Order: sequence, then structure tokens, then C-alpha cells
Amino acid sequence: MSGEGARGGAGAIPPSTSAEEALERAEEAPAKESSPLAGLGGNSRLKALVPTLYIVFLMLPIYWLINMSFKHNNEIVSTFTLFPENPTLDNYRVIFGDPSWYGGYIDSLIYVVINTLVSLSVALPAAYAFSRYRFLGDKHMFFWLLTNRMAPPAVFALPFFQLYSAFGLIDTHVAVALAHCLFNVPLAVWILEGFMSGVPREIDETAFVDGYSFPRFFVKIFIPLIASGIGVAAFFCFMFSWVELLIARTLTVTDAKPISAVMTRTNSATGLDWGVLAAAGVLTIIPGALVIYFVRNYIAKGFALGRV
Amino acid sequence: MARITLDALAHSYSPNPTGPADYALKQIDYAWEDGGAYALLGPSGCGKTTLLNIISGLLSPSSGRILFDERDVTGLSPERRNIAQVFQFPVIYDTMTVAENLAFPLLNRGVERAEVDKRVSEMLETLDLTTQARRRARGLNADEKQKISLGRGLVRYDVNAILFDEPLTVIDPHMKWQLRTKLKELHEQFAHTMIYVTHDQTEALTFADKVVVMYEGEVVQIGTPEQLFDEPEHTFVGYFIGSPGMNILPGRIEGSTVTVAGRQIDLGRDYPAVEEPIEIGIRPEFVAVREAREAGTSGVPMSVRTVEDIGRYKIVRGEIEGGRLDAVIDESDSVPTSAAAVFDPARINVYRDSHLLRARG
Amino acid sequence: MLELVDVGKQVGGETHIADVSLTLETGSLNILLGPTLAGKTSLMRLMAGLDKPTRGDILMNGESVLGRSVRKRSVAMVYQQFINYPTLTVYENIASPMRIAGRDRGTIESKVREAAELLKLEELLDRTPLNLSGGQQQRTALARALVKEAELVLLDEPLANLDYKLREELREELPRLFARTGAILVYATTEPHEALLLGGKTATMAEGRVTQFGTTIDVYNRPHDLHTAETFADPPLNTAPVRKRGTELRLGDRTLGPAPESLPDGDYTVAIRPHHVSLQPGSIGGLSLPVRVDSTEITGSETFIHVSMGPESWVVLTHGVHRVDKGQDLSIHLDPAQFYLFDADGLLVRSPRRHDEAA
Amino acid sequence: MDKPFDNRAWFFVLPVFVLVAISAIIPLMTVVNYSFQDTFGNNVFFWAGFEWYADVLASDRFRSALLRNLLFSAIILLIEIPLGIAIALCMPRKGVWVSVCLVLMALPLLIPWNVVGTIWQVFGRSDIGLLGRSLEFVGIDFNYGQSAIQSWIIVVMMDVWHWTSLVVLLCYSGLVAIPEAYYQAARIDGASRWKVFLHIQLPKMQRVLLIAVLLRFMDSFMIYTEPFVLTGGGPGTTTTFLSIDLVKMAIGQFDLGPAAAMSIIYFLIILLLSWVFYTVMTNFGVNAADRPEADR
Repeated sequence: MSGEGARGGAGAIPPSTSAEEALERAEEAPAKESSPLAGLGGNSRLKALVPTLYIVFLMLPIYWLINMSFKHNNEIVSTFTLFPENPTLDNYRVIFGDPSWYGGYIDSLIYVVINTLVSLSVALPAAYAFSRYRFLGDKHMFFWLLTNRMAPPAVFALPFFQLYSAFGLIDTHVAVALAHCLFNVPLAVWILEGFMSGVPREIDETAFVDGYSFPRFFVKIFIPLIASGIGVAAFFCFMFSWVELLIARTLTVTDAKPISAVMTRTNSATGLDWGVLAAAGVLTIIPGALVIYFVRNYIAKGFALGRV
Repeated sequence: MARITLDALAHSYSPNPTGPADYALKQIDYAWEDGGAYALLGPSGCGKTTLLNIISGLLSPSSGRILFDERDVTGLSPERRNIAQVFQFPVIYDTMTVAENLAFPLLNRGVERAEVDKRVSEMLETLDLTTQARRRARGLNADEKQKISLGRGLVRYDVNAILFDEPLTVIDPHMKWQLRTKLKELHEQFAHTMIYVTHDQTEALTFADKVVVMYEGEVVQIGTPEQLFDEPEHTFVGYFIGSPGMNILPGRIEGSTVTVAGRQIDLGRDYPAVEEPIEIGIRPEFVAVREAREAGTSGVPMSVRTVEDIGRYKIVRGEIEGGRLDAVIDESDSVPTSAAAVFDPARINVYRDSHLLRARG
Repeated sequence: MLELVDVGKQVGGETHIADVSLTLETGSLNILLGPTLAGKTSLMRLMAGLDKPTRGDILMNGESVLGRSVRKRSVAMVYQQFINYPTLTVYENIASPMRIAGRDRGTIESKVREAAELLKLEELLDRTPLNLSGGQQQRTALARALVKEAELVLLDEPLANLDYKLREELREELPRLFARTGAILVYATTEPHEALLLGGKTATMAEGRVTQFGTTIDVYNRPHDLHTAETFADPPLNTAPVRKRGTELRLGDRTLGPAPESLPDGDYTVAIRPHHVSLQPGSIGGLSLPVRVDSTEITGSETFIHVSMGPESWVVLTHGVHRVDKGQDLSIHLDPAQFYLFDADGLLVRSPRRHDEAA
Repeated sequence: MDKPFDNRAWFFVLPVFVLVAISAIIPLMTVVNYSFQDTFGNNVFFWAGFEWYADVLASDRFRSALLRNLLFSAIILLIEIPLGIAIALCMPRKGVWVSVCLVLMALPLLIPWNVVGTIWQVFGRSDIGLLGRSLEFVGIDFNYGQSAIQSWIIVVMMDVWHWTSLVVLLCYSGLVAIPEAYYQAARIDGASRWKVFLHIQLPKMQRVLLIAVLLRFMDSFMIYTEPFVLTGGGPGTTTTFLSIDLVKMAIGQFDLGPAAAMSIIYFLIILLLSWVFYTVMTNFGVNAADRPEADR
């Protein structure tokens, strides 16, 4: 606000030049060039070795599965090869040619998506309440929600079966989605609450002072603000629902049978078709890999649950 | 303790700087005398923190060298430079008590236990933290945490320099007074070289023997508080130091006479001939506001916009021919209805291209 | 006109605001001055309607607004932390209250442009707030408060997180910006100097109470009690305990000067502002005291000399540059006419006469 | 500033409450109900009191499964937590490698649990698996289907493979959130690498570590699918954990009463141990006067 006249005459007064901001931001991030721990000992090559070895350890079994998925069954059983000698897509053809196989993927994806949507839409308002207000029984409620995450799925398998039988929901996607909500909703509330608490309450108040109604504020201002938190919560919901087997298998017979349950079938099938099993396994990894890829920039922040 | 020499030092955050705009810190050569109290003063983004981090070794400069006495330390890490630094926001070790926090830098350097205890208890005393010595640092308030940060820097007696990066930002105003005075006393007591980064002129001027004023990566003036006040070498310094800042008005100079706002004022000293228009700078403190009739020929008619009575003095803000003019008058003076501004000729500075033009001789 | 009638706020067992009664005139500038946690923010939140008082009433133009939600009130607020909507552009940030109010496109456009011009944001309208410097972020928040044209504008230490010089410029600009809208402006600050520069009226606050309310300079010159005087002093007020015996004020075994005759004998506190203490003997009735120098601070135009006088630490503020050494013995000179005198309860019993009153 | 007290916030929580109540309380009531009843079939039940509880607690089958589970969780925590911290400390802080590391490390977390079992089943077999074959090659007779020790080794390895990344990601997110100034101050204070870890990184990771320990404890204590697929609980009952036993009892043998009683005991043990971890870790190095804000 250098103003006119005398002040303006001083020539070098800071109006808002972009150079000034560039410098300012540069200054806010000092010493970025020397690693935070440089000079505190520890050879950086040696340091890179640890995660590298770990990743190799992680990738080897997965590699082996992929390797096998491209082999014929007799190559798997009779010879030991690090690469498929006669690469084949036959195993994948089997899966994509048989509705009872690929149907499993579709069923899994359907209940995972339903579960994620339901979990998020009920968790969002609840998380807002926990992050912004104190109310009667809030702490107990929060703790009770979390205890559900501590319940072994094995404990719930049978009663779930009976409950959903009573409502005639057995073998539907909704049943699995709702059952998984028991585990995902508490987690989603927890994650979202962390992210929401990172948003200053003054922003809510400014919006109310500006005249925003609550729904309008929540949709227009607040949800975009915690978009990364919603992404992370969705990631966790997806993750649990996608990987869980016990409950999904218990609540389904044929129509909504998840891929992971379909796979168990080959396990006991005659003559174990290792190649198809491997191909099915590889296909179950792909959705997860895609999801991780999309949230990769939020993972670090997401696991801190929005605050540390 | 050491004399710190900056030799052709410059820094850019981009790996391949192409022009001066890429430099956060333009070339600087300067020597900080052993035992001096210095302040780096400038608005945010002027490069002062960059310079501080280069001195402490947290940042290595794009070009140039840093010498401690005669030793080149450019490539040395902060811990090997043996300096202390206090940051803008309190940095404390959560798990330690207040006393352990203060002892930490000494123990790391293998100082004997008895000596550590003695220094820590002295420092606790100095900072009025004795009663909290056994408390865990994480439960303290921001003021106290920052005192611990200060203490960790000051507890080391053999450091080459102590660097402060806006250390009083989080401190309450009345506490600021106390801590600033305390720092000053400690400087007098131990005669460490101290370098203090701030955007607050009062902090800089009261703390330092010499103030380095920076703007856009460049050092615009280094001088004592008096020099910065009386003879700012750049209009930016005139504006930045002083509250309100220096009045800058367009004018002309011919020999010893300046023409400003349609009046000619004899400065009593001879200036080199300058054809183009110049600017004159005069501090509000040296502008008197008189009744127009009594002001005589040197009085410049002034229309007063506002008078701010701030107790100790009054700030008169007005307009004269050529621009806005601020004047500072005594608390007991009143502003006349038809006012004229009278400049003290001895206090008028002449600027060409924003740089101070000195009189001959 | 905003009236607070006997307003109090209790949270849990704690009293955040106690018995505050204030009347703020339309178009006035009102400053809340006090240290951190004095209740400035709490009081502003009550005024805004963000919190409800536990007792008392708040009236806007004679009508109680307690039952009215903050959304329905004509109020704007700017916080110390630069609060904007991070996902919206600067333009949308400024436009947001008008969009909610359903103003037409053309009006919004022209108002935003106008506010942006006043606050030097024209170049930045397409950016999002997090890509701006602190000063620019705060100007965006101010622009949003400005376009709302609210009857009540609350600024909670709006400049505290800005650079010194930036603060100076905005401080000069702010009251003028809002004065044009005719709003009741309330401005919280911890800094006495800022209050004086802003002028207007000041309410000094301590521990949830308003200790005094009046024209800023009057509160500064005639604080009702010692606490207010100390709150409203920068550099700190020099104080010393004194005893009145007969016609004299005595500090230890030294006579400080004549005492007002109307006062009963007893213990008092004398206070004098640092710029009324001088190193030169001069004024009539002047009084000299021996002191020892603790430290000096030179700002170029002024010198702060910290001295100790027995157990008391005082500050002497002098014009120009004075170099004195630590430990040096000096005489300071003061004019007893500049004394404030507070009784044992801290209430003002005598204040110095101001020159302009004499005139 | 404190959060305001407002009971209207309950409206926001209501959907969650209803949803979770229906899917938690009703099934839980069923379980509790069964646990106190006995049946001779035909849906005729009668009150059995605490009989099932006494039976379960006294049975060797339950006790040994519980011991196995405790041992398993202890081994898992002792390996995965320090390993996870170490890997997180060694990870790069910026650049493309961060994303690469994070994506690759997170991969095992998103593989269905029975596929994890399958992967390791295939990987470990000495006839067709890379691991088993390699061990045979260096002269180790590897057959996890026969050897109790070997079956434990492969189950633990599988879990480390499957879940260490969770600890890594949690710790990593805690580490990157530490402001630069702390490291700078430590360098200036002359702190050694170890002291930086002890006094800065570890305290700042306290909250994420708490989450990591709780999650890893709970999940390892509830483990079902992966060992079920990999070893089927064998050889014998050497890798039969509580969940496997419970499912066998409830769905395999349809012993509803004992299974329900066991469920409740199982659940309570998890709650109790989680509470112990939580209390110990939040109070570690913290005075009563200054609890961390994570405490809720």
C-alpha cells in the first residue's frame, strides 16, 4: 500500500511484485538443498540400500506369481524356470472366458464401491461433528466406534449370516457392503476427523459470517478443502473391503461371490490348475495397484491421518 | 569467537541462475567484526534468512566463501563451525526437561558434567526459568519455549557467533521488551558476535551496533543506527527505517540550493552539478509545522489531513506541492489552522536515482 | 449503534468475559487493547454472534440480536491468521459474501474490482490465497470484509502477523477504507503504539473485563487505574512505591515532591512515562534522582536508557543519541508535574496536566 | 480455543450411530445370547449361564490357540515395528523415488488376504516356488507343510511381507511432518544421528507409532485368512490361531454356544490389550500435567 505521492517517490517500496513472492517462498524453504540429515552420519548409498532390499523382498513373491501366470501348467510343475519359456495368455483366457470367474471381479467391485460410498457419506457429517463440537457422550461414542475396528471378523461372521438371512439379504452386494461398513465407517470417521481438525475453525466461521448456510458451506467450501482426506478415507475403505474374505464369503453363495472367494474354489479343485490360480491372483492385484497410483501423492499425508 | 568474512558471497535457489532476478542473495562482501552485535533488517523475501543460513552452514552458497578469522569454512557443516542459532519458532526437545534441553548442546560437545551443571543453572537464572527447570519442556507456553531456544544458543560460551532468526516473533509485546534488553545485556557480558535477523526496525536498531539493511537480495546499507537515521544511503532505507519513514519529495539541486515544492532552500553545503531532477529526503522529525504567517519564506504551505496524537508525540499527515508530507511534532505542540512546513536544512538529504548524493568536501 | 449491556460469558467454570457494557457508535473506530488472553477475541466473538453470552444483552440499533444467527447479522470479521477460502481464487474469495447475498453479476464484478484496486490486489485475482504472501492474503480477507458492507466490522489483530512496514502502511489505510462504509469498526490489538496510531476510541481489557473506555488519547493520558496505565504503555511505565507523609511524597528516604493536600497519608504508587524522564536538568521544580545504568538501546533518533534506582528498574527515553556506559552513575531529572499517582487499590488519584489543556 | 459444546452435533453423528448400531449391536447381542445358552437342536435353547465361558477358558484347545496368538503377535510386533521404523528412516524425502517407493511398498496392502496366502503358498513350495526351490538348492530341506518350525517361519515371513509396509507408511508420514527447523537446531546443537533419532524423530513419531502398534496388534491377533490358505492351521494345530479355531467351531462344527463364548472372550482380550498398549504408549515420557493433544 505504498500509496501515491511521497511514498511512491521512494521508488523501491514493495508493491506486490512477483519477484518478491518468489523470493519469499524461496526463503520460507531454506536449506532444502542439503538433506535434513546430511552430516549426521550415514552413508547415503547405504541408506538407499535398505528400502531397495525391502522392495526387492516385496516384489519377489509378486514377480513369481506373475511369472507363473504366463506359464502352462506342465511348465510350472515339471521344470523350474525364472522366466516363462513359452509365454502364454491361456490362463487369462480361461478367466475371461468363464462368467463364474470374471463375474467374481464384477461382484467384488460392486460391493466395494457401494461400501465406499455409504461409508463416506455417513462418516463425513459425523467426522465434522467430532472435529468441531463437544457433545454429550462424544468421547464414548468415538471410542465405541473404534472398538468395532477391534472386533475380529470371525466373531461377526455367523451372527451376520443370521441377521442378513432374516432380512433376506444373503447373497446380495448390499449385504457385504453393509457388513464391511462396520469396519470401515469407524476408520473413515477417524481419518476424516483428523483431516478436518487440520482445517482452522475460523474458515467455518468466516463462511457463516459471510452468510453461507451450513449445507452450502459444507459442499462448496469444506469438502473441497478436505478432498485429499476424502481420497485417503476412500482408499482405506476400498482397501479393507477389497481384501477382506471371511465375511464376504460367509454372506454370499453365488450371485455376489467375490473374486477372492471364487479363487478358493481352484484350491481344492482337482489337479490344481496353478497357472489359472496365478492369473486370477494377478488380476486381483491390479485394482489395488491402480488405486494406490491415484492416491500416491496423498499417501504420506494420509497415513498421518491429517495431523501428527 | 571469530571475525566472520563474507567473500564475494552469492546464492540462488535455482540450480542454473540466468539473471540477477534468480538470485535470492546478490553478491556481498563484508566482514563481521569479532564481538559485534549486528542486525540484518529487511522486509520478508529480502534474502536475510538466506544469508543467515549460509553463515550458519545450513545452506551452502552458490558462489563465494565464508571465513571465520582466516579459516575457510564454506564447506564445513554447522556443527563443525561451532555457531549457535535460534529460530523463529521455538525448537525444543519434547522429551527432555527444561534443564536437559539447556544442557544438550554442551553434553554433545563433551563438556564436563560439573561445568555443564554450572552453566545450565546460570542460564536458568538469567532466563527466569529456575522454577521450571525440572518440568518437561513440552508443557510450556510459547514464550517459555522460545526462552529455552534462546538459552540453548546462549549457554555455549565458546561459539564463534550466535545467530538469531526473528527470535521474538512468538513473544508477547511486553515480554519482547524484557527479552530484547536481556539479549543486549548478555551481549555486553559475553561479547559474542551476534547476528540478528528481523523485519522490525525497533528490534534491529535497539539491538545492533551495526545494522545491515537488505532489499531484494541486496545489501542497501550497512551502518550504525545513527547513520541509518541521519544519512540513509538509499531512499528505501529512508522509508524502511523510522516510523513514519522519511519524506521523499521531487526537487532540483543547484550548487548549495535545493528547490522543493516551489521553495528554494539553502543547504549551506555544495553539491556536484546534477542536471536531471533529484529527490530530497527529510525525516518527519525534522519537519516543523508552523503558522503560515510566521514561517517566513522557507515555509511550504501544507494542507493537514490528519493529526495522530500518539501520546509521546503527534504525527501530522498532510499534502504539500509535490506530494504527501508527514511531520512529527512534540506532544505539547498544536497544529495551526493554516499550516506551513519548515524543513531543517541541515537534515535534508539529496538523492539521485534513489541513491544518496553527498555534498562536496 | 451496537450496545453491549452487562454482557458476560462463562465457559465451564471459567469466566471469559465479565460485566461488559459498551456502546459503539455507528461509523466509529473502536479499539480493544489488552495483552493476550485478556478477552479481546472472546468479546469480538460475542459481538459477531459466533458465541452466545451467558448473561446480558447485545443490541444492534436498539434491537436485541441475541436470537439472530451469525448468518443473518450484518457483520464482517478478519482474523489474525490469514483466513481465506483456500480452494477459491482471490476473485471468488472477495465475491463470496455478495454471491451468498444474491447480488447480480454486474454489481459483483464492479465491487470486486473496486475493492481489489483499493487493496492492491488487481494483479492477483486469478490466484488462490495459498500462493500469495502473508500481506496479500490478509488484504484479500480485508477486501472480502469490505465488499460485504456490513454494519459491524471486527478486525482481530489483523496486522499482527505482518512485516513491520507493511503493518504501518495498512494501519494507516484501514480505518479510512472502512470509514467510507459507515461501519462500526472494532479493532483488537496487543500493542499500545498501534492503538495510539489508530486513534478513535479505546477499551482497555484485562482478565475479561473492560477496564476503561474512552477516546484513545484520553485513556492513554488519564488511565483510571494502574493496571490500565501499564497496559497502555510502550515503552513500559516507570513506577515506584511511595509514601505520602504530610505535604510530601517520599520514595525511601528521598523527597519526590509536594503531595496533593487532599490525599490522606499512606502508601501510593507513583508512575511516570519514560519520555518525561530526562538526562538534562531543566524544568522548574525539577527533581534529580541518582541512578545506575543497566543498558542502553539506540534507535538512531532516540535512546532508551535502562537504569536501576534501588530496586526499581526504569527506562529513560531521550531524543537523539546518548552513549552511556553500563554501570555508570547518572542523575535523571523529572518534573513532578508529570507524575501519575495511584492509591493502594491502584486507582488514579492524580494525573499530569496536559499542555493542550492549559492552552 | 476449546471446541464449543453443542448437542445438536448429534444429528450429524446419528447416521453413523444407526448404521453401526444395526451392524454391530444386533450381531453382538446374538453372540452374547448364544454364549449363555445351550441347545439340543430344533431351535430349542435353554439358559446355560457362564458354563460355556468356564468350558472355553478351561479347554486346552482355547488356551493353546491363545498362547499361539500371543506369541505370534509378539513376534510380529518385535519384527515389524523396528523394521518399519528403520525402513522409514532410510527412505528418500523428496523426488520421484518417493512415489515409486510408496506405491511399491503399499502394494501388498491391497492384495486380497487369501491371495496373499496363495502367493506365499506358491512361493514357498519346494517343487514350484522360488523360495522353496532356492532353499532346497542351498541344501535346506524346506517343507513347511511338515515342519512346525518351518510353518511358523513362513507364516511370520508372510505377515512381515504383507504388513510391514503399513508401519513404514505410518512412520514415514510422521517423519516428513517434522519441521526442518528441528533438524537444523539439532545439527547446530551438535547432536549425533542417534540423538536426533532419540530426541526428535522418535518423540515426534509417537502418535503414528501408537496407531501402528495398535493396528498391527489387532490385525495380527485377528489373523485368519492368510494362514488358513497357506497352512490350513497345520501341520497339526501348530498354526491354528484363535480366529481359525473359532470359525472351525462355529461354522464347521456348529458348536454355537462355545463359539459364542469364545468370541466374547476373544473380543474382550483384544479390547483389554489394546487399552494397555494405548495407555502405556500415551503415558510414556509424559507427565500427567502435559498430555499430548492426541489424547482423546
